[in-house]
Amino acid sequence: MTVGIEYYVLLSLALFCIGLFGVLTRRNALMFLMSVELMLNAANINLIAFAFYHGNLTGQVFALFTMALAAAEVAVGLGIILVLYRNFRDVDVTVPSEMRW
Amino acid sequence: MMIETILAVTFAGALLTFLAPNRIAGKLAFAISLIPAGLSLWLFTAFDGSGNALLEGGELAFENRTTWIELGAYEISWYVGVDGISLPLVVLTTILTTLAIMSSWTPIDIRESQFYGLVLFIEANLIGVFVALDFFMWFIFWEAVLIPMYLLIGVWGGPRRKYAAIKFFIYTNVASLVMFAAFIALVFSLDVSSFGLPEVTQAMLNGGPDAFAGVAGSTVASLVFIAMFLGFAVKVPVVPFHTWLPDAHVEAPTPASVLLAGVLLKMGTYALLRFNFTMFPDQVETYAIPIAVIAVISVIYGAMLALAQTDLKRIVAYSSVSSMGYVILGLIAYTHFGVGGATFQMVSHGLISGLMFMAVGVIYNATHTRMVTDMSGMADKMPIAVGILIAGAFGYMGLPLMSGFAAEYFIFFGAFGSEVLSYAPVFTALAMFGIVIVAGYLLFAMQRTLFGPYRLETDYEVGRAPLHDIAPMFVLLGLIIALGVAPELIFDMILDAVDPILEFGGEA
Amino acid sequence: METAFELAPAIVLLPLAAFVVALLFGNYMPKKGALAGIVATAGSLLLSLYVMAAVATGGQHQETYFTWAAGDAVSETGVPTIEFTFGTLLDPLSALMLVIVSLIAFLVHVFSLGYMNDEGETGLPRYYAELGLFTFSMLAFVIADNLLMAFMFFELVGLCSYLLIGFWFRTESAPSAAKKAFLVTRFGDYFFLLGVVAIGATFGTLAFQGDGSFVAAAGEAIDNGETLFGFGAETWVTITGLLVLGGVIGKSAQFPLHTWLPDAMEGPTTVSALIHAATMVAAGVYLVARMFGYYALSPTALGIIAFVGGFTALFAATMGVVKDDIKQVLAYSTISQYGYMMLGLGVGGYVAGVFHLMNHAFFKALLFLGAGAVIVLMHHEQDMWKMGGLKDKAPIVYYTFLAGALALAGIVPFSGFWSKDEILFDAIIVGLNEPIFLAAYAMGLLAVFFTGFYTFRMVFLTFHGEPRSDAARDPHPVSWNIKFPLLTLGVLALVAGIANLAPVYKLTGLEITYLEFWLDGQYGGYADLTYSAYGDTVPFGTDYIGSETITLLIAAGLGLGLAVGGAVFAMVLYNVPEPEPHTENLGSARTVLRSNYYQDEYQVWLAENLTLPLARAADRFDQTVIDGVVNGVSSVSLFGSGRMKRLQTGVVTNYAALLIVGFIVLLVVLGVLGGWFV
Amino acid sequence: MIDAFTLPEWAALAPPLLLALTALVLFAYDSINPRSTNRPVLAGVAVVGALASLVTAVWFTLAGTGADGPDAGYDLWFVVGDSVTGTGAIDLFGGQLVVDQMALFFMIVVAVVTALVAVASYDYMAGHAYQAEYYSLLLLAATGMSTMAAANSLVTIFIALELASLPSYALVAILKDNRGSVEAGLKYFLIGALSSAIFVYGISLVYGATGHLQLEAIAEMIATGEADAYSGLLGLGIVMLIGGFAFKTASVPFHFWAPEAYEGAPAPIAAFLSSASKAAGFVILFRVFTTAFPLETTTAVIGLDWTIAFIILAIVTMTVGNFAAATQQNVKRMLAYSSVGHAGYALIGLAALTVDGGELVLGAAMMHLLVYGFMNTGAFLFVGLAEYWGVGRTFDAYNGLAARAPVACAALAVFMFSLAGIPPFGGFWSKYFLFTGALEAASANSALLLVAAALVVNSALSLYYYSRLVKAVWINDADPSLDRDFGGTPTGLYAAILFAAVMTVVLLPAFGPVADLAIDAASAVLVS
Repeated sequence: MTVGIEYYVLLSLALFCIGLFGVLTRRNALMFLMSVELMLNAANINLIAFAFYHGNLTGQVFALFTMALAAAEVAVGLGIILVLYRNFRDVDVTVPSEMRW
Repeated sequence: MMIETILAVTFAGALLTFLAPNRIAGKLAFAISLIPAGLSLWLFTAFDGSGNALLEGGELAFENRTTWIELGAYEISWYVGVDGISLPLVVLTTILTTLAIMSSWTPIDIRESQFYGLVLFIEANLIGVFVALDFFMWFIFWEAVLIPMYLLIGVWGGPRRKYAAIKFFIYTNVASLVMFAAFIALVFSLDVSSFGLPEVTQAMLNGGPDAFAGVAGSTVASLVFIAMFLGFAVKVPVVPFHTWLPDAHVEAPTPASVLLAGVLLKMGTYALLRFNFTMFPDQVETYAIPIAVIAVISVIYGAMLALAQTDLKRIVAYSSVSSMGYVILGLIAYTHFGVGGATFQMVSHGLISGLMFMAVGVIYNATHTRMVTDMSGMADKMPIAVGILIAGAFGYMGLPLMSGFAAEYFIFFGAFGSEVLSYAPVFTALAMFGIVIVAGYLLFAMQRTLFGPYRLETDYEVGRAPLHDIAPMFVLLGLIIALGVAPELIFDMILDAVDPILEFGGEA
Repeated sequence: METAFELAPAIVLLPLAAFVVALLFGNYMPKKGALAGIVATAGSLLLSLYVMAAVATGGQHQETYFTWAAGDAVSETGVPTIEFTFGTLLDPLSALMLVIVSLIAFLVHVFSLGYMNDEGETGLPRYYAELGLFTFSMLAFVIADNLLMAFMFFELVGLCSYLLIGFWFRTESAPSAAKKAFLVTRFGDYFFLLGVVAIGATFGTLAFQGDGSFVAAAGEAIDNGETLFGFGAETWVTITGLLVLGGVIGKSAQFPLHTWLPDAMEGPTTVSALIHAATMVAAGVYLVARMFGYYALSPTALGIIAFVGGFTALFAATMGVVKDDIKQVLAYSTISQYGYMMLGLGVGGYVAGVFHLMNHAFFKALLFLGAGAVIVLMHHEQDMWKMGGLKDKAPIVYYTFLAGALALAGIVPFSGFWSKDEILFDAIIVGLNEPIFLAAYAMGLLAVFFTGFYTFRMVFLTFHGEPRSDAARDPHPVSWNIKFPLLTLGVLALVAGIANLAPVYKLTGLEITYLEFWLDGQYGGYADLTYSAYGDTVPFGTDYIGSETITLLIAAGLGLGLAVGGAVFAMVLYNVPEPEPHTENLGSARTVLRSNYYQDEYQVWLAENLTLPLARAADRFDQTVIDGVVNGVSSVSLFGSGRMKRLQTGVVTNYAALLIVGFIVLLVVLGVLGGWFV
Repeated sequence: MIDAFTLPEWAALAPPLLLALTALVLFAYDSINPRSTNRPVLAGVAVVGALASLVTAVWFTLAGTGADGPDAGYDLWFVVGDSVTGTGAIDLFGGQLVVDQMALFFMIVVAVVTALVAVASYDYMAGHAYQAEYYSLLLLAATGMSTMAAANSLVTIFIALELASLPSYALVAILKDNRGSVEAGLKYFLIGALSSAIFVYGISLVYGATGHLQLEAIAEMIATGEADAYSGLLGLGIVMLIGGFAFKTASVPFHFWAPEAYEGAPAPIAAFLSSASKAAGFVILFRVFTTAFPLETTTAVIGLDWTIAFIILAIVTMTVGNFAAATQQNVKRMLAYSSVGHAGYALIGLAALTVDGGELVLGAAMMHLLVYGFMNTGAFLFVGLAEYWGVGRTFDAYNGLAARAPVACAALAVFMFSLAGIPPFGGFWSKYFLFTGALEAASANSALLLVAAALVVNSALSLYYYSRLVKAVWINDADPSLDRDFGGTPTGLYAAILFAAVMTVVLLPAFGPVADLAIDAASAVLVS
């Protein structure tokens, strides 16, 4: 027996929203980054599920790409967070707010 | 190709002057400006056009047309030519610029090369405005005039120059935007495949616009007419869109004022004549009364404002508003003498206001004040300059045998017998009262500043003005009197170009 | 004969040349340009006489020199086009006026040698240039063959008077007076110009003479009972006629626009002479005479002219009574005398009006030049109370001045008597037919008494009695260039009456009313511009007390009697060694008269307490409301901008939140529109 | 005529490939010789690479590569595909990439901007460490953008987009010890990450709805109505895609990163992002919505005309951008907001699409992005010049600069007035064509009248702050108290600025060809 596609979608949607919630509430840059990763993976779940559903592999392949890019993104992100810490002695994303208006 | 030559020479001259060292910039610019002046005079003598540039049967002089950009269904072209309306204005522009340059040798003492470069740049674009027969060419020149004028006022102007410059720039630009949008909408609702003004005009006259975006054709025409009128009204300017003018004039350096009052204001009235009053005969009839009211208000209200001023330049500035009111009256009269007189007034007022600003400028150079209250008895110290100022003032008052009278008489005569405008005699009588008020404030101002025992509040030694300040004014005075004694010099060609407008417009 | 007419333009252009010469080279010339002026005006005079002779031998001439402007303009009467031209119209009237103007101008130039040069004035080239321009403008106005040309030079005359009245521009008063003169007359000219425009737009022509003239067209229109600009033809003629009359009232200093003239005394006395006798002020009346045919079409217009004239005559005369400044007295006398001319023309007395115009030109020029002489004698003292006893010291001045005075007062046989008497006669006979005109007549008649009085008050105070100041005790000598003009004019003042001895003719039947014949075109002239032609049009009938002769005698008797009465009264009061300022006894009436019935006051009030505040209010409105709106727009958008950029708080979490919110809003909007949530 | 020698089809990708190659060369150089600050070589290589890419792109365009019909009949020696009939759009790798006129057009834009930026950086980055990294990152980002122009599948689009973004984050933050730069980098990165997450999720939904990622395939599924069942899913996916693009093009509400990123980043990078990156964002936006979601069929499925979304976005974006820019005190920030506003203008290109036609307005948007590539880059580079001279960042600090550098300031005036869209500069044409397009579409959908009105109002407002900058440099007098001693005249910056200025002016009279090209390109993608 197979699980209906809608459950996958709901799962990914839930994951996406959790990630979104994290983005909006967490002030720590790393947590922010992780939340984004959650959202990306929510997309991956979708892709794989739909690939299965549509019976073609495009989605699964794309999911692989997404993971790779996510990794790259994290790498750049961590780099930026490092210099952030070096300059602001903190990784709180709300601290750097000199430029506004 | 003659027109292209003039434009090219002037633009090149502007660039050259911009790069020239400050020392020689003034003289160089003057020398250069003699070329377009000479060439335009040659145009004037060689002119063989007939009829109106925009209307059937109009034969243009020095016409030239080549496609520029083809855009889907529409064609934008380089299209120049002159008729009896634009040619006098071209000559006015070139001559006035030459004289303005000479008159700025004394007052302009910083960043000369930039100054004269910009002046020549303005001249080129002004010529372009008057010779362009494709909407886009016309609009590009029209807008390109504003930038250098903005800088002229802003850099070389008086104490409040920044405010005045930005106000002038934004105000007139916004107006152009409105007008531009309206015209584009019009073209889309017409069945034409070109932005050539003649094509658009003819399309307007046979049939007019179709419905556009669910708006009926006639409504489109009316809306466009109103929008364009407002757009040009700012430039003219007519009350209540005039407030940028006094500020700009008062702050602008003398030569800028000369060009501003002399030619830039004429752009507005010229455009009104070319667009609103050539393309929209029906709307002209419909909105005759409101426009006439605006005209009368401009005349009287402007004159009243001038009466209240104590700054000589402000006085002349407001009286320009008043004089432009006459032009509107002449246009809306929609008779040969009315429209022809309006065109004549454009030239005449260009010369006279130019003269007045130069004279005031000369006095300012010597006294460093323009306040009526700060001086008296100037006639004692600088008799020649004052003499010319008096002459100019009487020209402004419409003294017979000077161009001002001819213009005003034509306008009044044309307006009185207007058939498009109901109650024409009443409007004429009301507007005509301006000639009394103008005499009032000019005579008051002259009595206080020029006559009586000599007195000057600012501590400057007033001596006679140098020749190169006086000479341009003599030239202008000569032209003013020449046109006053023999208006036919240009009035014939003007009427020749005006006639088709009324014919096609159906002089009701 | 033709040559005379071909030379006519030279009459006008000579003074213009003098203007140019004096302006450019005056400083380098002996007499600072005076000679140029004298030569030019002398030339004009000779040519004018030549033209007069030509007309006298049956010639008349109308020629268009060049077209000022022409174009399509459908007139109310259907003429499709109109031409504005410069041209000459030489007929008896203009020929006569040419002679008068050029003669007076010539004499004034000569007199100026003594009055200006010898007194070491500065700025003489300017003076003579302006005199030349003045003469030029007036002559051109006189020969004008159409209304527009007339208006143009009418205006130029105004300009010249402005320049000359303000000749001494370093003083406070002269420029102010000049300004006033120009403004007030300009106010009149506003109506004139409106009239010109209206007539042009109505009839499509502005010519004075011929079938193509607006007079003829108007006549036709009235006959055909056309409607012009929504009015009946005659009403419209009246309206336009009155509009033109506005200019006349301004220039000829008729009530209520007379206020500029007394102030105009700020100018050099020679200028006053020119202005009052032959140019500026005369221009108005001449214009009425020029287009008399047009006014003749409208009884209303004529009536108004007559009443304005009659009233002004009396009104000004009363004010003349209390003046102490010799020139002031003359000024008011001028106003009064032009009132007479208007009265004459108004009652259809075309010949009488022109006759008085001529005589007045002579004796008023004489009086002013005489006054000028007196001022020279008195070392530039003008107050009559400081004079006295000059008669023995300067007999020539005295006797010529006396001649002028007698003419002015209208004492037989001096010229003034004949013309004034004729005017009053014409007035009474019309009045007997249409009683309302009796009022105008009465005013004119009453004015005669005052005229006699103030004239001789002036004479006695100036020349008789004991000298009342050192200046009066040893006067500054005057030279030939002052005496010569005085003598010439003195003679004319005495004999000019011979030109038209209408009473004598009526009594004796001798055919000696030359001026009437002259103006009636019996020697030469255009049929439509003759006295009889006008007579046919003028709508007034006449009546007599008993017979014409009786009426004539009564009228003459009354006039003369009152004049003499006034003179005698003045003699009694003032012809004593130490005259008292008797006018003091007039009490409050005197204050009213001294302050000219507060005419200046209310006009000044109109200018300064009404117009200026109004202008300032307008200015304030402009600065606050209209400009306020303009600036308001910009400040509002800038305020909006200030709010807008606050969105950017700088905290990245807020950005994320706003971003999501915005995104969701977009999503919801589209979702609802697309109906995805169902 | 010589029978033209024909290159293999993949060669059509030469422009991005050349950029990538250059990037790798620079990497290699850096790994061989780390810490090298041999600016001439590094910058030289970068410039050469960018120019090479530019030249090939231009050449292909002229050669009619990717075009079809008689337009392609240019008789050039080297061509890709057939020189006579034209090749039509060249599909590569099973339609994952496509090279057509639009692709080439935007490759040109990207290459031009890259070249300008590289030239300018020669002076600007003087004295900084990591020269080689800087240039190679620059070129990698450029590669990404250039590829975006050709991407024809959501996969390639996403990859190219990330390839463009990741180096950009690093570039913005490259001034490691400058708090501003770092803050800018952080914000840019965080918002970017968030947006790309949304974007990918959108992709996944579209994939779910259609089962395809290749654009034509998606279009086909929609057309054949097999996606009807998932209208909500598809709609949601489309909106999320819009979100991703909105981030790249700095459109509201995804624009928040832009002001800070541009303000904090090194001026050349700001120029690069605001011109090239924006253009790249728009090209995929155009491609996806014209190719994958043709108006008619998509409307049938999702139940509304997606242009409405862009109408809203366009109006809001241009309004927010211009209003926020009006009262800025910091010049760079003003330019940043103005670039948001311009994104709003360019959005009209999609907002005014109609079922039948719209190539005019789409072409207009493309022209605008090209002209913008010159005038906006120039403006930012002028700011770079000012920073190089160490004059402050505010308007007041710019007072009286014209006295010191009239030529550069003249160029600045050109940029400002051109950005404001008034004659006689190139900006006038593109803005006018956008306006025209809006009006034309208005006859079909009168909501466009609103857009046109908004365009007019915003232009009027923008005039104010643009002329304010001109006023500062030309009219105001420098504060005499501070006597600045500027360094010399940086040739690189000057060259870049002047070139941009000249192009901005020249594009007024010479606008015809550009217009033709853009409109051809637009019509090509619209019919496909």
